[in-house]
Amino acid sequence: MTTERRSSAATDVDLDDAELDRQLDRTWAGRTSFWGAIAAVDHKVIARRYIVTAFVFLILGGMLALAMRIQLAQPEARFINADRYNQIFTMHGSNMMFLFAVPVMEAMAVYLVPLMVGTRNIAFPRLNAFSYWVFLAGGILLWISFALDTAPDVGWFAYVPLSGPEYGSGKRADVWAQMITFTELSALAVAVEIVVTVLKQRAPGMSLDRIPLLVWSMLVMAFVVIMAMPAIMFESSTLIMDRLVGTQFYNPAEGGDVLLWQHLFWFFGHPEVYIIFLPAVGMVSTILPTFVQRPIFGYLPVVMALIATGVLAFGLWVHHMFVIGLPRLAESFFTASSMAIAIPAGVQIFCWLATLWAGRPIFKTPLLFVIGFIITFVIGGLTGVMVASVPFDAQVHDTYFVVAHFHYVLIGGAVFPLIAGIYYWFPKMTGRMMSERLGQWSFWLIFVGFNLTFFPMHILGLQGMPRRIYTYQPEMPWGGLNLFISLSAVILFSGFLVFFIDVARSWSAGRPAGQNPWNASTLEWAMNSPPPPYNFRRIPVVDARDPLWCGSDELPVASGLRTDRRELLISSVVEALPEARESSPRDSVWPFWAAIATSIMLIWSIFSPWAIVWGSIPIAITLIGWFWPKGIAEDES
Amino acid sequence: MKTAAISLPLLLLLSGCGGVQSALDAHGQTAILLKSLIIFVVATCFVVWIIVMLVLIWSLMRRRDGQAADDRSLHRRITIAVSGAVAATALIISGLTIASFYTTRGLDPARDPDMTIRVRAQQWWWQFIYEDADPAQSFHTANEIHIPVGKAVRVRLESSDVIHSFWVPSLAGKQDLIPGRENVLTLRAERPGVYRGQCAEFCGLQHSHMALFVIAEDEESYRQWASAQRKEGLQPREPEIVAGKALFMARQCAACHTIRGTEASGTTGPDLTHIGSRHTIAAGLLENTRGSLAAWIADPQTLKPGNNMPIVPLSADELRQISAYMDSLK
Amino acid sequence: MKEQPVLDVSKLPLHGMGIASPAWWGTCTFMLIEGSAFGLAIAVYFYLMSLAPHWPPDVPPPDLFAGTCLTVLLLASVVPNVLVSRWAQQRKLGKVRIGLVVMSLCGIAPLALRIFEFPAQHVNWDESAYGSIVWTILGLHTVHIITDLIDTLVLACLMFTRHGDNTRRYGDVEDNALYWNFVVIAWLPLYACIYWVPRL
Amino acid sequence: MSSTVSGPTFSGPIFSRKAFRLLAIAGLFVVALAVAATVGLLRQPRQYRVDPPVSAALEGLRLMPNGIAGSPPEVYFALGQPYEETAYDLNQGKRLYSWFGCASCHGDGEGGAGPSFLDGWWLYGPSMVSIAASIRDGRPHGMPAFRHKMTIDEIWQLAGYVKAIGAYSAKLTAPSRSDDRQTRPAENRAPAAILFDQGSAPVRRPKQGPSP
Repeated sequence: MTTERRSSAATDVDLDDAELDRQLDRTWAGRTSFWGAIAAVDHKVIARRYIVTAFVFLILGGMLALAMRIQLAQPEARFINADRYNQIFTMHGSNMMFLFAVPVMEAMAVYLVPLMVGTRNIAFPRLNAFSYWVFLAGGILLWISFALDTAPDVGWFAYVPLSGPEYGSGKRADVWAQMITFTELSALAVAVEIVVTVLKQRAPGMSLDRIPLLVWSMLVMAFVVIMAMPAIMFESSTLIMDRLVGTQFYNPAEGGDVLLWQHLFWFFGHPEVYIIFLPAVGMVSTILPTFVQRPIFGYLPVVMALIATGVLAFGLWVHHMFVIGLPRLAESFFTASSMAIAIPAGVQIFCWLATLWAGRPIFKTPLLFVIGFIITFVIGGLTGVMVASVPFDAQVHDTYFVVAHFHYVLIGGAVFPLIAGIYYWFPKMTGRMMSERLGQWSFWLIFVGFNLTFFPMHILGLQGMPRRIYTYQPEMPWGGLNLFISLSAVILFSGFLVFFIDVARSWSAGRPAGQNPWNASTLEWAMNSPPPPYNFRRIPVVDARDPLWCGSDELPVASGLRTDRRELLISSVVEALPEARESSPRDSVWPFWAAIATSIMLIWSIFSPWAIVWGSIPIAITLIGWFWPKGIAEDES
Repeated sequence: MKTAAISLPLLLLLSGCGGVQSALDAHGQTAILLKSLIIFVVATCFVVWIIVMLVLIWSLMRRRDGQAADDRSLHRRITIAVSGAVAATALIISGLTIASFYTTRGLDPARDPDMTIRVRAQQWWWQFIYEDADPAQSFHTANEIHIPVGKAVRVRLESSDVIHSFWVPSLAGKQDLIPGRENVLTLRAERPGVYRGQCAEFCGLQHSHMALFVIAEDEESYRQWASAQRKEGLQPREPEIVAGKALFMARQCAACHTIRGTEASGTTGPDLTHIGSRHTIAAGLLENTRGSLAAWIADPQTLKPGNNMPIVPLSADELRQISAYMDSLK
Repeated sequence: MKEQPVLDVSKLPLHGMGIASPAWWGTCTFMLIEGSAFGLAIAVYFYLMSLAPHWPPDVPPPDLFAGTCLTVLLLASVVPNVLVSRWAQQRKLGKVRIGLVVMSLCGIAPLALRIFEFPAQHVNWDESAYGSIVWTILGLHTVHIITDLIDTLVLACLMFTRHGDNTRRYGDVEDNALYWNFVVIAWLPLYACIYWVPRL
Repeated sequence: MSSTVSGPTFSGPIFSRKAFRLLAIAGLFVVALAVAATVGLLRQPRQYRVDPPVSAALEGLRLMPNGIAGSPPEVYFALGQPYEETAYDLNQGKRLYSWFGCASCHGDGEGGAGPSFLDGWWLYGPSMVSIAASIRDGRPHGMPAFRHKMTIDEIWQLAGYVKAIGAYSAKLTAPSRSDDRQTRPAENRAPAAILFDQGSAPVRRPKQGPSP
């Protein structure tokens, strides 16, 4: 059956490049209308939406941070009242974790992984589109609730009983819990796509030991998502059930337990940090070699360290609960395991330093951010070692010391590499370079502003200032440092402002970038910038870890894929030997409708348990529409 | 700039200066132990950071003349350096773990404490119950405790609503108060003084205004204070105060507050039997003066929005009388 | 960059089966996600059990009849399931059609039994944490049965249309069978947990 | 390996970017409009502090001569009937219910020495005014007056809560279960409707043993 079809179908074998580009473009490009945009499934389009949306949430979250800094600049300020402040810090945390950090890292994966492994689209592109719409709905839900003064006010950790049925009146905690469901649903969907893309869609010859380090980090991140996110989804659902239908999970009087919440939350919450951090170190391991023009030192140890981090991530959740009165044995175990995570982190840092030492650094903006990352992340890592000690933590837990620590880890350790990554891949995504001058400005402003803002918080914490307080009394000796921090925050914000101005300007007026402006080694630089909808004219064949640094001017490729349907190559898991030609789904509006149906069901279920029953019907209908074969070329086999 | 930013906390650490509520201003047995651990760990980490930064600067700035001599031997040398660094990391980490472990061992709650205080944390104040084998000798107070210097005081921690955390940094590390569970903490003040503490686990709207004071004093003063606290509320003689007492009983106040020796026996709010003897009111919000008492009674919802004390409509005279009565309850 | 063809893939099949199919890997990944969720539910069950002075608290252990029947039924359904999967591998349209109809019935029958399982617990979801967790476990598993049932029904309909005789569909049938095996296997620890742990 | 000049541009990403911009602008506009509209209409911050003049006006319950039914003061409508509608006030009412010992006569709503709130029978009518009046002024046969124990806004909060326990269709804003022993479904599950359907007997007898 397939033999006749194949002979009649159009393949790329005897076409010249221009004709091939034309035919591929016709097959892969999306429609330009409004509904065409809604129906898009191109991983680059989706990822760009994800990134832009996540950065919008970053700006909004940053505004909240600024508002909190204004409030805290002086004792007993009345700029924001207690109720609003509690909403704001909850929003800031939830927004930054669930609507910015995780989505933006996954979005970078969605953009880069298919390009780096040499395929034409991510696995399950419609699921990808669905995940974006669901994520957007979750974000809008949270921010509308904030506008309506019904935003969650229980902290991004939402400890029961404060968030539980008795003390969390109204729907505020439910909004938080359901926002979690939205974002985790999208995160899980993306994780599935990344795993399958990395395992099955690599270019021929890209065996496991030739995968770019960014892809390795994204693969480990995806597995951490898969293992960790079910915990928080289970938890947010049980919270809503406790609040809506009266289950007793967190009611000590009926056999429940409030600490169950904390165990479940941190079983997810600690890996969450690595979900954000692993992609960031992957970016560092990718950017650094380019700017020293030398392959990374110690590829294998770095991969091992990534995997070890992913595994260890699940063994140290209890260090967030060191003051709940645990048995000593458990405390000692979790101290040791929390300390142990420093070893894989150390391995990576030493490998980066060795790479820097052995190469010749080119001080462009991305490298500056990477160096800033190393400086600040080492501080964050060392303070992490400090809080891993139970007795040390007894004094600094839930103080500004911890606030300083995790901002060093999350901003220094993840946002710096992310900005480095934006500077680095912006030319690929838009075809235009960002400004080097503004880049340097933004680096120095962000770096200096960041350290001036967050370093003094360590001292405040040791001086006894607890977290999550909307104000403090004039007799406390915290006023001066708080004012200093608030003023420094302005420097930090101006740095981000310069960055965003640079992005906006460069997007429309930047210098054209060309294929490989940085002379980098990975596959995403082998095509035009921005990449065409089909990514690769012909799928590359890989025979080295750094395919573009082989000294040859020619890229070995595979030919024989069809051009009349969306087709890509499936390869084996370990050796990446070609196994099959697989079709990739066409654009479809069904994921959008499915996301709408899912959103309706999820939001409705805050108010009535019957939403699960009746709301599932539209979801089932949209899913059937999504998967029902349309008798098109992609359906052939 | 970096060095300045780094050396600043070190200076602070070394000078040991802290403030009214600081982990570095240690006066309790536990806190002193923790402070030495903190200094040890921070100093170690500081040295590590400096070394890493020196290597970073060297890697970035070193002169690179021509081609690397022998790539193979270079690679071997780097491998040795990196392995050595990883091994050093492992060693330091183990050292810190062991230090942490031994500090933890020194922190175990005292087996036979000299006295026991039960804490019931509520949104947003602290109820303290001084327990005694003789129930008649036990008494309640709020937001302020006195302890004798040099005695091991067991604090039994309970919560009556959400999770709170008991933290008096100058005396000991923090410990959570969890509904449905009981935790224990031992306080042992080595020097007399007034130590401020604060709730350290987010507990809702007025989490920021949930402070407590521990007053450590010599045995004799403590005994005097305790016997004064066991007494019933003073019977007023001055007409203004008598009127204040009558008002207190007639109006909404008595439904939520207890004043032992009167018919006021509400339990929703703090025990006011000896309110006049406390240093602050409203969980550390205001210094305890007649003026601040009057301001608090007149409009608690402006001073601490969302707390559980309603605005009781009172005329100016009534306010003066009630605050005089409160002030008289030494 | 100039391209130099070094590999011709035009002889490869247009769709891979089994581990050459992304859908198979996708199914496995989803099973991993849901397996984590079931694992967590069990962990929560034991956590709550470790806190309770008696287990189950104040109620007799659940009646075995409905749950055991359901377990036997689920285990029995593995036989036609494996057969359907094998027929799909051999691309036997007629047999696959019949098999899917049978599997649809095999999906409906446990639901009927499941209705009796809830009252057999002697506890409501809102009476105690014990009630909450057993209802949640049962509910979670029921959702999986329903999901797979709907998938089976839709596939069954699909196999009777012109889209049926397609390698891709056979692959779907295999993945669906794989998922049903997962639903059955996941039930066994849940069954042991709900029905036998309280009797220990 | 020098970088080459950008090749021919492809229609795909540029078109989709345009469409994306259009979509983004349209989306943002719609969202902004929706937010602006709803914020204006719905934003309802929690009221922690009732102004003394307002609370004085809340005292003006106008009851019929027989003490049953009547009309609430104008200010109650001016405030937007918060005590019956907003989750925060209902929840506060629930806490007052336990703090002021209502359960000692009325149980969890099932009654005891005092009447039940769940049986659909209101001795003095189901209106807010008469419930508030019962609490404030007391009623014959044992209901004490709480005039001197609670402030008037607390009385209104409590009245709103008491009405919510006995409601036949649960409000979305009604309180959820408490972290305590359970004797009946929570207020947001319309216990009165459930119990009334079952012949006004409690679904489950309270368990033995002291409540924490």
